[in-house]
Formats: sequence, C-alpha cells, structure tokens
Amino acid sequence: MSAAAEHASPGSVAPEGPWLDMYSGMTTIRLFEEQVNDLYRGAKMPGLAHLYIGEEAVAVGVCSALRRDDYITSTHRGHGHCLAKGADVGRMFAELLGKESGYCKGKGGSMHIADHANGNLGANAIVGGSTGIATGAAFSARRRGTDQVAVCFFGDGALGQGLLYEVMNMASLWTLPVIYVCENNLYNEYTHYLESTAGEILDRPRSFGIESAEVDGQDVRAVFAATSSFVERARRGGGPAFLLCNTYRYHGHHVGDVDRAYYRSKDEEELWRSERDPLARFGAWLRESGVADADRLKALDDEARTLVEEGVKDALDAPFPDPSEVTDDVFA
Amino acid sequence: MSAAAEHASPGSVAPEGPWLDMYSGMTTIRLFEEQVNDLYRGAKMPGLAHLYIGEEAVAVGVCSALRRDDYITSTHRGHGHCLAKGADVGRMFAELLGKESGYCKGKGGSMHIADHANGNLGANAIVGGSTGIATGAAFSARRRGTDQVAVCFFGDGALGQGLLYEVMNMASLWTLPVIYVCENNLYNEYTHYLESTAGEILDRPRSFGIESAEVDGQDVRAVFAATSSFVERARRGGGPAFLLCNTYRYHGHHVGDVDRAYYRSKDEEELWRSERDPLARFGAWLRESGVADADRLKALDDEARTLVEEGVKDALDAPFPDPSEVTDDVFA
Amino acid sequence: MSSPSVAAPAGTRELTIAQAVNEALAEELRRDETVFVIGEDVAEAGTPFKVLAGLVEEFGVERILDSPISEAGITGLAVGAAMTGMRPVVDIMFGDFLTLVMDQLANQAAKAHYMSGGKLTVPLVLRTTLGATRRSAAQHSQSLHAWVAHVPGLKVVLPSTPYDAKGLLKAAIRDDNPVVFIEDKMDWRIKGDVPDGEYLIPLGVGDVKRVGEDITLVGTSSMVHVCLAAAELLAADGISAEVVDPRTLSPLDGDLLVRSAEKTGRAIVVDEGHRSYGVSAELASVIGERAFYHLDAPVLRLGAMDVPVPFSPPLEDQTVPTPESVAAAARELCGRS
Amino acid sequence: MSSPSVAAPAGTRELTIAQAVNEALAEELRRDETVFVIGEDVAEAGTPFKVLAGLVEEFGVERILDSPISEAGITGLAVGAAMTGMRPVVDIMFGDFLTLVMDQLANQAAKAHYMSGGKLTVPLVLRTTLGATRRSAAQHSQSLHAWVAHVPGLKVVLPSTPYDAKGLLKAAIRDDNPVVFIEDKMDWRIKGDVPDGEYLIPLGVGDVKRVGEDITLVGTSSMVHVCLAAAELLAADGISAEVVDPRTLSPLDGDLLVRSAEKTGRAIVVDEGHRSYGVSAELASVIGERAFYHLDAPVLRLGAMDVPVPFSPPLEDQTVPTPESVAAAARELCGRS
Ligand SMILES: Cc1ncc(C[n+]2csc(CCOP(=O)(O)OP(=O)(O)O)c2C)c(N)n1
Ligand SMILES: Cc1ncc(C[n+]2csc(CCOP(=O)(O)OP(=O)(O)O)c2C)c(N)n1
Ligand SMILES: [Mg+2]
Ligand SMILES: [Mg+2]
Repeated sequence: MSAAAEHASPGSVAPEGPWLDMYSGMTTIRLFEEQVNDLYRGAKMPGLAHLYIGEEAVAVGVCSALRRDDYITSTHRGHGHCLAKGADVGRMFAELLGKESGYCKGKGGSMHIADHANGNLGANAIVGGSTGIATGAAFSARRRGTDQVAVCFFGDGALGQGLLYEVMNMASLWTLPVIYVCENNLYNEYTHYLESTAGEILDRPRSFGIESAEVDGQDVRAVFAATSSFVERARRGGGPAFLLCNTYRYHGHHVGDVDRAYYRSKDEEELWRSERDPLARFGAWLRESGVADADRLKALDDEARTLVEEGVKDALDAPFPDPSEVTDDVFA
Repeated sequence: MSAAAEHASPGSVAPEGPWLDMYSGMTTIRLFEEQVNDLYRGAKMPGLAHLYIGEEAVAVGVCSALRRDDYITSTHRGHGHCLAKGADVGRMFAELLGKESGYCKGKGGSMHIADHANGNLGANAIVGGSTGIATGAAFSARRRGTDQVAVCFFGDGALGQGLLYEVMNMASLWTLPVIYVCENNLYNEYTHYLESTAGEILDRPRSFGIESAEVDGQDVRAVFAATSSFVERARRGGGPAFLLCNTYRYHGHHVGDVDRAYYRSKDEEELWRSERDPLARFGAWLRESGVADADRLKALDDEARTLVEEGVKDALDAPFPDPSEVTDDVFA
Repeated sequence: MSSPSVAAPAGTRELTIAQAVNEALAEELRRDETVFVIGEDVAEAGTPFKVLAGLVEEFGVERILDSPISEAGITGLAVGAAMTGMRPVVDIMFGDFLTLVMDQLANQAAKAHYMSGGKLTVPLVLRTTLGATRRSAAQHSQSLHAWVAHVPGLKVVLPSTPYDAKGLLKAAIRDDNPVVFIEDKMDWRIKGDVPDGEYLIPLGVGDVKRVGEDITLVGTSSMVHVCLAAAELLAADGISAEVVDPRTLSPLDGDLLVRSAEKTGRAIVVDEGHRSYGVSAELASVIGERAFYHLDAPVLRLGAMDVPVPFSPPLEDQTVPTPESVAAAARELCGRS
Repeated sequence: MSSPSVAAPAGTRELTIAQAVNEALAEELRRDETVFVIGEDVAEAGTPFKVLAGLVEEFGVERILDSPISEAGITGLAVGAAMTGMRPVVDIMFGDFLTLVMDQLANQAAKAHYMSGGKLTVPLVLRTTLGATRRSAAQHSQSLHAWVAHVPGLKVVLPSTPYDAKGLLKAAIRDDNPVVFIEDKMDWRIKGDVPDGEYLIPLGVGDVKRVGEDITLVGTSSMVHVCLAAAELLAADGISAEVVDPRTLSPLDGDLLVRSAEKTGRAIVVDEGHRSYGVSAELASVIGERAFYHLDAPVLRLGAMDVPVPFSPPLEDQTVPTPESVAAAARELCGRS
C-alpha cells in the first residue's frame, strides 16, 4: 500500500504490508522479552539473556519482507529475529529454560536458538560469527537455482570483526542474494560505537561495491520498505545489500546489566523510550491512518499477552531433557 | 629537489631525494634477486623464494622516505623491502642459504628475514599477517612518545584478509603513525586481483577515514614523494595513510613458477618489462635531468654487481649453524 | 595395505596420493551436484601443488571456485552452504592457516548440529596439509591436527596411502558432519595400488600396515612410512614390529591400537605434530590406560621437536622422527640397544 | 598452599582470585610504564566480570584501553607493540575467542623470537578464561588451553589460587616471552591468603596443594579445587590423596608430577578441557613414560566430556568432573570400589 511505497527506496515495488501482523509481531516480541526479564529476575531461567526490547521494528520490518523459505542468521540478541521469522513462543521459552521441548532440545539456550523449518540458521554467540553462514546460505541459494535470499543480522559491534569484510567482498564479487542488516543500537556492550568505529559505517559496504542504505530502525514501515526493495533486487539477481538500522536497546546489554549510568545516561534512555518507541509510533500510525482502531489494537495486545503467558507456563511445566541426551547430536 | 616536489602530494614538503642512492638501491635489489634465481636454478638454495624483480621502485621509494629508526613490516616477497631498509647483502644471502651468519642464524630463511637494527620487524609468510604488527609498532611509537612511523608492506592479495580491516579501524580511531603500502602487482599468486577484489581498493581504507593515494609504483620518484608527504604527516600526528602502488613482478609467483601462460600473457609481461621498467625509467631520468651521466650510472651498476657477487660468494662459503642450535631461541 | 573393512575389487592401478585425492574429488563431483570445491588458486592453477589439476576443465569455475585469500571467509561461507543443501570441499593450502579458520571450524561448523539439537547439519570437508622438511620454515611446515582432533563435532582424517586417501576422502564428502582431511605435503608423490572400481573406507576404522610380534609402532600420516621403514631396520635386528595406522583421529579406532599393544606388550606412537600436548599423547594414553596390564615397558611418544620449524636444513632435519630414530627408540624399548 | 619456590613474607590478606589478578596488574602498571591493558570493555566497565574494576581510574584510558570487538586485531597490535618496547596485556573476554587469535598468537607471537634467530622478542601476556557450568552454552564455556600448550614459544599459565594468580601474573608480565594466562570464570570468587609485600612465582614450578600417600591427583585450574574436595571424600574412606597443581603447562614441572606418582604408585589427571586430545593426555603420558616402573595401576584421565557444552543444566552438569566422580575413579584405581 501507499504507506509502504512511500517509504520504499526509489524504483522498488513494496508489496502490500501486512500491517496488523507486524503490529502483533512487535507486541509479541516486547511481551516475550519482558517475560524473559521476569524469568531471570525470578531466578527461573538458567544463565543470561540479551533482550531485544526497543529494537522490535528491525526484526519485524525485515522479516515481514521475507518468505518462509528465505534464510536469516541471528545474534546473541536473537529472540526478536527468531519470533519475527515465525518461531513458536512456547518452544522458544522452553529452549531458554533448557527444556526438552525447546527448539534445540535445551542444548542451545538463548544464544543458540535455531529454527531451520522457518529458515532461521541460528542465533550466534560469536559476534560477527554468522556473517559467513548467511553469505554461504545465499551462495547455496544461487547454486541450487532457487530465488531464496539470506538476511544477516548483526550489531554495530560486529563491524569490528574482520570476517564481515572477507565475506562482503565475496558477496559482491559473486553477486550473492544476501542482505546485511546492521542493528546499530549505539553500543558494543558497554562501549559507545563511536569509540570503536572509525569513519562512516555505510562507506564500508560501499567500498566493496555493495548497495547500501540507512533507515530509522524505530519505524517498522521504513524498515519493511527498505528491506522489501533490497530483497526484491536480490531475488532478481541484483546482488547483496547492506541496511543500517538505527535503533536502541531499552534494557541492559544483558538482563544482569542494571546499573548503566557509567556508560549511558538515563536521559538518553528516556528520550528513546518516550519519543521514538517503535510500538507506540506504529500503533499511532495504524490508528491515524485508519488501519485499525484502539479496540482492535487492544484485542491484538490481549492475544499476544495470552500467547506469551500460555507459552511461558507450558515451558515452565515442561520436563528437562533426559540426562542421557548429553551425548546425542554430537555427530549427525 | 624540484623533481621530488613536483611529485609530492599537495601540501607536502618532500625532502631532498638522494637520487643516486635510490638508483644503487634499486640496482642492488635487481641483481640480488637475479642471483637468488640462479641459486635456485643451480639447486644451491634450499626451498623457494618470491622475487621482487620489477617492483624495486616501491621498496626503494618508500624506504628512502624513512629514517633508520622507523619501522617496516614485510611479506613473503620481502627481499626488496629488507635491502631498501638497509640490510647487508651478504647476511641476507647467508639467511637465504640457511647459514649461521644469516640475519636469523638460518632459522628464518627467505620468508622470515628480520633486521631489527634497521627497523625491519620481519618478513611474514602469512598473507596480511604483519598488518597487526605494523599497527602495533605505530601504537608503541605513540605511547613511547617518539616520532617514529611504521610502514606496512603487503600485496593486493592481503586485501582478502579480515585482519587488515580490524587494524585499519584502530589505526584511524587512535591516529596511529602507520602507512599501509599496498603493492598491487595484479596477482594473488595465480589469480588476477580483479577476480578476488570487489569495488575500488582505495575506497576501503577511505571508509575507515584513512588518507589514501594511488601512485605509479614503477616511478621511484613518485613513490618517494607520496610516501614522504604521508610520513611527514604521520610524524606530525596526522595519523595513518594508505598508499596504493601499482606495480608488476617480472618473474613467477616464486622461483619455481616458470610456466605462467595459463594465468597471464607473455605480452603483458613484455609490456611491463619494456615500457615501464622502474630502473630503465629512473636511469633515463637521471641522465636527462643531468643528475648523473651514463658512466656514473655504469659505475654504480658495477659497484652493485660487485657487492652482490661478493655477498653471495661469502654466503656460499659460510658454515651452517651447529645442529645443537635447533633448540636455542624458542624462548627469550 | 588394503583396509580390512572393505574388500578392494579386482583390477587396480598405481596412483600417487595426489592422483587418488584428485580422482576421489572428481568422482564425487560427478556423482553429486551439491559438491563443490572452494579455495585459493584451485581452478586454473589446480592449487600450487597441482593436486586439483584438471578438475576445473571438467566441472567449470562454478564448482571449482577460486576465492580471495580469505581462509576464515571461505570456511564460514562453506558452513552456511553446507547448512543449506550443499557439500563444500574447502581447500586450505597450508595446515598452518588453520590458525585463521578455527572460529568457523570449532565454534560454528563443529557445534551447529549439537547446539541446534540435531536440526542443522554441516556436511563439509576441509582439506589441508601437514608436514615439515620442505624447507618452508615455521609458518608453512606445521602439523596442527591435534587442535582439530580436540574439538568434539569434528571428524579428523589423516590418510597415508593412495588407497586410503581415495576411500577416506569419498567417505568424508558423503559424511553429514564437518570433516578435516589432512594430507602430507611430502607424501603426495607416494605411489600405491588403487582399485578401478568405486569403494569407500568408513571413518573410524584403523589399519594394520604391517603385522609384527615384538613391538607396536603406531604411526599417523607421514609417520606411517617412517614406521614402516623403521620396521625394516628392526627386522634386520630380528625385531618384529607391527605398524598400525589409525587413519582417522576422530573417530579413533582405539580397539585396534589396544589389541596390537596387548599382543606385542610394547608400543611407540609416532606423529609429526609437536610432541608436547600432541596427538601422540592421546594415542599413548589410550594404550596406557587400556593395555596397562599387558605392557612390558612404558608407551613412548615420538613427535616433531617442540620448536618452531627452522629453515636451515641441518636444523630442520633434526626436528622430525626418522626411520633411524624410531628404530633406535624401539630397540631400546625392547632392551636391544 | 604457598609455593615451595618462594617464601611468602609475613602479613597477609584474604583476597579473591579476581582481586589478586587486579592487584597484580595494578602493581605492574605502576612499576613499569611500558605495561598497558587492551581489550573489550576493560576501561570504565572493568570487563563484564569487573575483574579490572578501578584500573582505568588510576591509570587512565591511555593505558587501560577499550578496543573494538577485534580479537585478532588487538592481538596483532599487541605483538607489534611488544616487539618495539611495550609490554601489552591483552584481555580476551572468553577463552572461546582464542579461535580468533590463533594466527597472531601461534604464527606470529610464538615464532617471532625463534624465526628471527633470537633478535625479536614478544613480551606480551594474553589473559583469557576457561570453564563451564555457567549456563553459557557451547560458545562461551570452552577450555581450550590444550591448543596453546601445543605451540612451542608460548608459555601457558593456569592459576588456581589467589596467591598463585598474583605471583604468576606478575612473573608473566615481566617475562620476555608471550604468555597465555588463563583464569577460570567460576573461580574468580575463590578466596585465599595473599601476602602484603611483593612476590613473584617463577613460571615452570608446580605446587603440591595437599600431601598424600596412596594416590596422586593432578589437577589444573578449576580442577585443583575439585581434586582437593575429592581428597576430602577419599580421606573419609581412609585413602590419602596427594593433590598436585602444575600451575604452568609450559614450561611444565614434569619432575614434580613424576616424583609424586612414583611415591604413590597411582595417578589420575583431572583437567577441564575436553578429555580427548586434551591436556590430561600430555600430563598422563609424562607420568606414564617416566614413572612406569613405579605404577601399580594405569594413569587415568578425567576431563570435560567430548561434547560441545550444552546449555540445559541437567546436561551441562554432567560434562565436567566433580569431587564425586574424581573420588569414585580414585577408589576404583585403589581397588576400593
Ligand atoms: C567475537 C566475540 N567477541 C566478544 C564477545 C562478547 N560480546 C558479546 S555481545 C558483545 C557486544 C556486541 O555488540 P553489538 O554487536 O553492537 O550487539 P548488541 O549487543 O549491541 O546487540 C560482546 C563484545 C563475543 N560474544 N564474541
Ligand atoms: C593467510 C595465507 N593464505 C595463503 C597463503 C599462500 N600464499 C602465499 S603468497 C600468496 C599470494 C599473495 O598475493 P599478494 O598478497 O598479492 O602478494 P604477491 O605474491 O603478489 O606479492 C598466497 C595465496 C599464505 N601465505 N597466507
Ligand atoms: Mg550494539
Ligand atoms: Mg599480488
């Protein structure tokens, strides 16, 4: 629809945006992550988790432009990507809790959820570690003669990893259908990205001859439109692209990072939460543009809440894997 | 002198070019490498070597702009860099032959000659492997409060190594006095660089905010002038630079690479040898500009020839290290 | 030298290990279109060692792919391709460059299947080399197979003969797991009989290369030939040495090693990796643990000296076990020195 | 628990291992202005584990340097800085990221001195971690010290107590060679007495953490405490276990291990790396080779299971040796099970 087209890069034809699905998707991610935080604070979840709250528009905007058989690779902050690509809430909670019914039978946990059936080749606990995998999936799509594309999600910190430049070079040389999506949430853990990143980010992919663009990562329609045009271009054989999404994580680097004053100000956090919240902005637009009224959105919120509440309940009740499974799956 | 100034980048003040030393230096490298080739063909040298013939103007032009206490890191094709930074011909031959009197007591060989006294931190058999070392030497110079600079020599093939991008980012962030000198001789071994390198080479360092320039690597005065201005800028605290030198290796990738028709044409080789030879061009300029007449140059050629002949003779006569030395130098 | 596990069909030819590797790749490339080769100078050049010569002519540059000098990048690309239906064969020119691919190999390829609860599979083969005495110095002479053997999820193959190289490489390419296949640079020229017909050698089955009674010499890769030569020297002294080649480090055919050591009562493990914290320590420990009560002497280990490989010939030649040094150690272990 | 090699001066305080490491760094940073720390989030954050807390306040951002997320790059930079007069301490957050620095560590840092015939020196310390059971899953739980121990030219230190951590780290920083210093993530909280005054512990000298007569338990890093706890359990059964901590893998104090095993006649090596092709194989082999004729039973090895570390608690908890599993193995070895 015009809303999407209006945000599309020149020459692209943005498909009809399934706006309400996007709204539900973003809402589900937010509620899911709040639940994860509660699980941690309630000492119900083993280990740590990196919450995606504040960045929902990126995963949903990007994945809404993909087909189920398209690929994504994800990061340590991967719950949003995984849900946006179609994962089941309950099985995700189960994985975070190390349960048998989890996506990885409890073997992967928060940083390693993979959902092959929906094209998610896995979260990755090595910063930049999945850039080669996404590029290889795109290579494979070309070789197998399909029109699948691969999206590689990574954070601003991954710009420090040499592997990214090695694979962007090959993606460009071989016109591979891969889209590098850089989620710039301003921080590499506790260090501002400007302290670790020289020059202009977009000049890097461009120096390899990769089509690149920057978008407001808090505007799901903008992310969707930009991704759609890159995806369509890649399907046509137009080659790789790089999308820089400016976003922000509301919570700490991980659930345990609560005292953040030494690396970022409360004002900064407040500004992003109050002025740029992707859900609030999208909700407002949906109402103003008449796509849905307040009641409809409230209904969707309730649906999402029920989904999350039931999902976490089932996961909490689910059994752990049998100890004997520890030696399974080392080899195929 | 004006000749150099005329080639200097805008704003730089090129020092007096020691033209005749450069001529002798280039001649010595050429004769040294021809001798290395003979040693290989005569089965007098263990292993292989990567000849620098055709690229002499790069090493000499760059190193003539450096002080003895400035640093360089070198590559598998490192004889030229080593000689240009002041190494002794005889001790280099001795190292190539694995003799006790060699720069590394015979332990390093052709790909690992280091000459610490002259600031040469070593050749390196890992493509791109010394880019971190050069950057670290520059970091150290800054921390120790000296005005030393570090030059990192590498080939077009090293553009494929992620490490280069990791360290260029830090060099730019921390304004380190390092100059990245890319010797583009058109080939990564047996593959043309255009098949392995996407985009424009200079856009890569520029994307990290690094001052960059391209120069005719077969014109020693141009290389000297460009390097001089970058060196002077780095000494003043102006930060890193990247110099792309377009050049060509006349011989094979290594001494054993004699049948090259499958990856490059005889015509191409002939063109570079006949039209762009750095020694011939520089010699002609020296005569035309009246810096030296034919006899003077002939005398310098003879000096260089004697130096090389005596150096190889001594090295051939020199003893191998005592077998017991195999376990020395593992730890300092 | 044929494997006990597979009968070689009648009709054989003499091939070098390089030819056997080339033939195995050609057959699998023909058989399965998802197989492709990626590496530096693998196409027209057929690698600097010419081991892949001729493949690009038959299979084209789409399947024999020259890459930039990006070891980590091509390995990562191969992991993604393997997860999505392809069977990449990555060519890493020198084993010394394993240093550059360890993250993609150990953190990604080796763990993806387990971390995903068995959902993702990474059927890739990474071919690389080991071996010194080539006057290539410290950064082109290492034998780093101990590193990859230590990583659960990776299979590690060290062929020592043309017959083994072909059968094991074909099995590795068909295996659904990441396999590191390591060839000795100096042994590519070694000749041996290879059957005309197709055959596979299962990963995890060792091979007795020479039967003996008095002492067991366990050799890997290049050291199998050193052990066989040592066995000849020992025979002259009336010592009958059995030479056992595990062929794969993981899975490891520990039973074969233990049975032989129990029979002979004495064992020496010879491997070209550095001696300390090397593969020889694992093989010696397996024998020491399981055959302890049958051993008449300690299990000895011979490996590369614990020094970076020096360039100078008289230095380098001392760093690797030789038939003489193995035979000397064996004589001493047998109380005959 | 004090080292036999150095007498601890009177007056001690109780510190955690984390505090001891922090104190060692602070003292060396004060003493020698060429020392600096570089790593991710090491400055204001003091690392995610807060081990370096307070250092940037005293030494400033020029000497406690936050880097981009470029493990290979900062290690390479450190090698060059070390060659030219500085003494870098590189902080690699998780030992799992050693995968990214192996080229700069093994091909550059470890070999530069030898390849240059002794001219170049690389006095750098690379601090990193090991250890599982933190629910961090397969890519944040590995113990990869076997890889670096296999590389000639690298020294490898595995402290197990606050006293050892401080004395060994100070010695490592003053050492003219590249030293990999590996701390257990779970043991940073362990407390112990540390003398007020300055002291150093030479690299290459092991330490007997508990004297015993019936069996030798060789433990490294985290496993020293598991062995000590196992020794308590065994004492209850009337088995007197000696616990030996090599403290450094290279140089290795083999004599100490061998003397203890000769005395007790039985030995078990316990290390948190994967069991196969791991550090335990080397230590067991050293004992097996040199103490063979004094051994009443085979030398056993206990290590992490040969599986990628799983996330799920009931799975992960099985993968690492425990006091109970070590004691059970010891009882069996002593024929008391
Ligand atoms: C190679 C590597 N180095 C360091 C780490 C530790 N680490 C985990 S997340 C992180 C910061 C990543 O920042 P960014 O890429 O911007 O992602 P974000 O957390 O902001 O989403 C770091 C340094 C890691 N996991 N992998
Ligand atoms: C990391 C690494 N990969 C591969 C090689 C094998 N190799 C040696 S030289 C070379 C080509 C280098 O090309 P370039 O950097 O352009 O240097 P040139 O030989 O042209 O001077 C290759 C691939 C190596 N030494 N190191
Ligand atoms: Mg970030
Ligand atoms: Mg080149």
